[in-house]
Amino acid sequence: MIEKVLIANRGEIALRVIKTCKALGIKTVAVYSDEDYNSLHVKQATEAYHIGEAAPAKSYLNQEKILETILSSGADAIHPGYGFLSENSDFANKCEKNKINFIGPSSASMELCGDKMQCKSAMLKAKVPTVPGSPGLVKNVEEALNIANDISYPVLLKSVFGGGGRGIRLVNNDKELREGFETVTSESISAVGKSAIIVEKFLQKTRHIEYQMARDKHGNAVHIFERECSIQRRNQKLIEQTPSPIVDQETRDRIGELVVKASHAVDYTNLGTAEFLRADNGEFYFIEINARLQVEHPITEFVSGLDLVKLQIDIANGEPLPFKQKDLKMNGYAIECRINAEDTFFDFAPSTGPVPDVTIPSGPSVRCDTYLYPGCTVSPFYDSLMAKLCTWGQTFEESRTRMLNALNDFYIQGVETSIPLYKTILNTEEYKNGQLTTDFLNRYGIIDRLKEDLKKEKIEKSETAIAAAIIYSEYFKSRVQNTSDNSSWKNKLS
Amino acid sequence: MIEKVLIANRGEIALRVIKTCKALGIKTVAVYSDEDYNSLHVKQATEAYHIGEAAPAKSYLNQEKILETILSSGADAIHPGYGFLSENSDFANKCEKNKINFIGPSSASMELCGDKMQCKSAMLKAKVPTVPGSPGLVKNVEEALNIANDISYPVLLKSVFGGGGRGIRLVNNDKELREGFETVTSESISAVGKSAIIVEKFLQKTRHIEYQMARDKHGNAVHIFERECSIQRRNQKLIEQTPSPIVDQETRDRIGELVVKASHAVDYTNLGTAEFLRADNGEFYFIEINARLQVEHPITEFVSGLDLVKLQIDIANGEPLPFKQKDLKMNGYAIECRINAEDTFFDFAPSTGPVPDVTIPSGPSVRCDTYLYPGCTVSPFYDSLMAKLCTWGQTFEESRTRMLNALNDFYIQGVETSIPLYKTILNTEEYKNGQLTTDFLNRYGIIDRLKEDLKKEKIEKSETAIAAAIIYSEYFKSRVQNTSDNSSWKNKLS
Amino acid sequence: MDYKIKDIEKTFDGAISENLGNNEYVIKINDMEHQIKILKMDSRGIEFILDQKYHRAKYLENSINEMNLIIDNLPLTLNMHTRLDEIVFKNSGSKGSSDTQITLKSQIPGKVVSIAVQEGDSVKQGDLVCTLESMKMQVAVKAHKTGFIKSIKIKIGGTVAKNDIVAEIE
Amino acid sequence: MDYKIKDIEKTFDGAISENLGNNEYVIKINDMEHQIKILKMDSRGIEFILDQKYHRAKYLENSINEMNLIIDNLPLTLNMHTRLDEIVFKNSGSKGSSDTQITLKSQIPGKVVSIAVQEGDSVKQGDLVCTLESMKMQVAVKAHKTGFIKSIKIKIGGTVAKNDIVAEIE
Repeated sequence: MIEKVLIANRGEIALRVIKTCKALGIKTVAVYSDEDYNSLHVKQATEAYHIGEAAPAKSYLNQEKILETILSSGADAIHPGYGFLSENSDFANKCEKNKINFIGPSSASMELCGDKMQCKSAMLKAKVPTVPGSPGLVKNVEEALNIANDISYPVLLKSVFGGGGRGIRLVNNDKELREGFETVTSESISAVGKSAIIVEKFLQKTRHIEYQMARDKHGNAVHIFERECSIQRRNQKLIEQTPSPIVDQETRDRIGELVVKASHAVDYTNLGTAEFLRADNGEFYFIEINARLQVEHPITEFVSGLDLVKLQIDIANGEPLPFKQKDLKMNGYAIECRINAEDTFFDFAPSTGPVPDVTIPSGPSVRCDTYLYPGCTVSPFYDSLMAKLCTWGQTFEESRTRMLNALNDFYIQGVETSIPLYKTILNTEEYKNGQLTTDFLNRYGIIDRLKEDLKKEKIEKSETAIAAAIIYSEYFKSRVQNTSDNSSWKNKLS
Repeated sequence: MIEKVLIANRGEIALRVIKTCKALGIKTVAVYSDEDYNSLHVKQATEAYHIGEAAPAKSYLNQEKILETILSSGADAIHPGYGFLSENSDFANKCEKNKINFIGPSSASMELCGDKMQCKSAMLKAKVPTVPGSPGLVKNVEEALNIANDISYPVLLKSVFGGGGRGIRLVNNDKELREGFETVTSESISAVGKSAIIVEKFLQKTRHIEYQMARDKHGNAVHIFERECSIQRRNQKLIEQTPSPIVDQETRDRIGELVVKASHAVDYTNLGTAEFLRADNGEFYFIEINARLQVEHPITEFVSGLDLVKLQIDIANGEPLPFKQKDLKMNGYAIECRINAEDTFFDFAPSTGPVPDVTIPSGPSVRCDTYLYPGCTVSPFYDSLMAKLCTWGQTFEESRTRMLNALNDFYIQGVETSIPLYKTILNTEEYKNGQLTTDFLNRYGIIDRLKEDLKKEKIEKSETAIAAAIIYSEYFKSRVQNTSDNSSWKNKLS
Repeated sequence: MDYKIKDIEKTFDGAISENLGNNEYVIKINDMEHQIKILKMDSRGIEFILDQKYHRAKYLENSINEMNLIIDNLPLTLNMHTRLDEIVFKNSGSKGSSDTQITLKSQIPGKVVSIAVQEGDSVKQGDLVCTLESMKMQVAVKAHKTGFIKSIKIKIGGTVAKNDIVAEIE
Repeated sequence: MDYKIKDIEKTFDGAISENLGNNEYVIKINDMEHQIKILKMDSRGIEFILDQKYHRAKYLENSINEMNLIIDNLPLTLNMHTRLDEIVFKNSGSKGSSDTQITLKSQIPGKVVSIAVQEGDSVKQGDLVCTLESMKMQVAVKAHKTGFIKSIKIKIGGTVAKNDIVAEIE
């Protein structure tokens, strides 16, 4: 039985894990870098150990130091959170060798999930549909042409060594494919010295829909419903919700069965997420498994009533799942907004620095997981997620209006945030109607609408601002003026 | 349709009502006394009007001023909260005459509920069991003796003009009854100049169990499950929970049907609460209807998923209940602790003053309704309830441990609070096993146990305290010493 | 005084028109009267009720002609013509002091943000000598008379109290 | 130094035994060594990590021999023998000053809480002259020599700076 957990993470997710451990009477060990002396996870854990410099490589990614701390603190388990070492199968393997209970999948399963090509073929074997395309690398342009004609254009040519938009090309016909094949090959060779190309169907107007899955060490598996995470910027999720507006119960069950199959196919244990693209024609295509707890797990907690961190710990303890698929009932609607420290108008560039003042929203069915407190600092060394703001409602509309209220109440001084963007999005008819796609921001010109909204808000607040400025000026003048000077302001403000 | 609501209240309940109104797009009008200029309800409402001096009679109970403010602010409805004017049928009547939508029952129904004798006979007519005793006033000691022997001793003799422990006597036999009848009569005559006595069965080891009821203007009624509120001090609730540990589904349905009957019997509209005493033999006896929203409504919201303030507004708008009894399903377990500003060791005497620092607990399934913020003041003019801390869990144990964590996280500087008492109660085996009675505190010697717990906590913290004191002393000395003085402390702390 | 809010076109003319006592004032903005009650105020911000509606404003770094505010949760930049520097100037020794007085004194307490002159420089009355920051406002201290800088009594980053000598001008 | 916590019997002996640098110290409590790292500290409170566990303490009103603390969320009262008043006394002019020095100076900045003498009173060295409050601590200022009070330079409720003259004793 797990009695003391080292949390190899920081920020809101470390706090989230501490919260459940406390409720379960499990001791917690926090680790922290030079940058995090004053962070809340240090303050709330049972114990806290300094592990190195601010740069992640020197602290939160330092496997040796973390293993050493687990052993010296007497922790019997490790929770990796998300990011950092959470999907590092080498590290998971080292934990296994040291008999440390790694709260997550086995290193073998993690490695399989991490290798997209291997994972894809495991899925094909298990009859879980993946994005149509070459089953593996294509040997030459002729093979690519055959496949493209099989699955029909448009298709994507992707170098498996690419990433971030490089080594990838959209082609619409044979001619473009021939040209693209050469370009992608040479781009890849010039970048990493080698090339290996796959062909994939290009899906338009897609939605990102994922399933929470849970599988115990005895091979029992369930899905805990879907989450729609289509609203993204630069392929990173901004707003998530459950249920998805286009998933009905029949679809939920049907895709859910595939998810259970997928978890068996990679011998997955503990909690993970199966991600799908949903094409405009209604087809679902598996893309990958996230072998960890997701940022957006709270919305699943809202509609399932489950504590997913508790479930992770129970599974890690070898306990069988305490429910069957039919016991899980979806209750209500939940939305998450990822409150990032970033400048929407400056290509979402990170915005960091001291946060002298914060007001954290609260209220019925509002949940805010955050590391913020008045006087804290948003560090440039770590990711920009400051808070996960989640709301629940008996209806979608109730969760949406609660979210809008909570966004209005959320005040973070000192850094730019994504809060104004979310207010604009949540107020669009497209969002209200559930017309979600992964290109939502561009498709509906959201940034321009945000500018309009901000201008409107400024106009609304203008008289208030002028009033505040008048009072300030008079107050200031009253301090500057000689006391002997008998100006009129004195009669006004004293 | 209600578009602008004046909230004739203050503190956490005013904030609670504002929260829902905002989500529904309804404008809110706050009112405030001299004492409440800096209160959060003033800050969060759409508009705020000053209505008078600190003393409730000069502000929150000033009917004329409040009516005037409703009319001048253009509000079309009033939400009375709890306390103050919420159960004042005269005021409700004035609202009706002025065509102001009073969010609550009609003045006629409120008057009937407020008159305990009339209400009791309405219940008897409707076959809702009340505490056995005289159907009305007893004419003389002989009639009292007959009734006492009918319902069997022990019985209570109560003057209907009494209250607060006066004009009430417990008697065990005919002899004691004869003596008691004289004493109660003379006590009552000396206090209020008249006497009118009723006889009631004295119930031992009782539980206080109440039902949330809702009835629309078309006569549709439901109950929204029970709440057990047995943990009390001086007949005031401290901790509430739902479901009650001794109410099974059969009992819930059976008593629930009585509640629906009770609501019809007094032609109740909007939300109210039917209160019962549950005797040790399992019998339920109706005691009264609270014709308003209850303090403890959030735990019902937790297990029903309903927003009860929204339901109040919908009913006030004349809408039919949007569900039937069979649609309501109880989900999980919820607990509420009333965080009072009071000194447990000083007979729960109020503790008031500035609150320089506050930490409000949060987390998954934690809800805290409060008017506290750092720098606020707990006023001696109003009641001692500072916050309602509520937690939910899939199991009772989960809600209990979440509550304990939240209580540990709750920090209120400057006033004494009931938080330590609740930690002690929640950790007793009696509470965990659901052995609840209205005399829980005395029955189980809770105050003595609290003393022990606090002593234990001090012992646990002693080394930490000494460490803090050492550092402080050295720091202080370093400030006091001459800079030229080369004492050893300097090498220690500089 | 005239105000302009960045990003919106309209300009505003505003002033206090009446003190009602008890921290309540009537202010006029573009000829419309508003009632304002100040609940709390210091150099960092203000809480007030304007026409029955609560607001809070935070004052961020400001200069004489630009004010950065957060109104409720919305950041705004205002441009304005306060003539505050004129008031400071008028009180900095230029008034009532004979031309023979050499000391230029600070009329406000503040931090020295920049110094515009060196010892030996010649200055004309009204020339900028240094800029002080006080209550998040930048305020110019100008020469009270024409002459040359005999000595500078302040340094950048230092603080000056009211009536401290900033420089001597001969 | 000896400490006693109100409501619990045990007494504690504690002191700093080593400065490890970087705000880290070794302290000894009843012969057990503990490592302490100070994260933040001022006269109102301290945040620290003691043996790998974070704590915060708030200092409420204290006197020389009694300290009111909130440790994490728990209020505690400590009694102790700090000898702080002796340190203050030693530094108040009694040391290194010739017997002819008449001024009694304050060695700490603080607020005057009470004055124990009147002008003309005769005092012995070590007699209480006044009590100051500084950083929430009450500190006695004692006569640095025997004589009579020539003048008192402070008043109740006023503040004194370090080295301000409290009284003259002749």
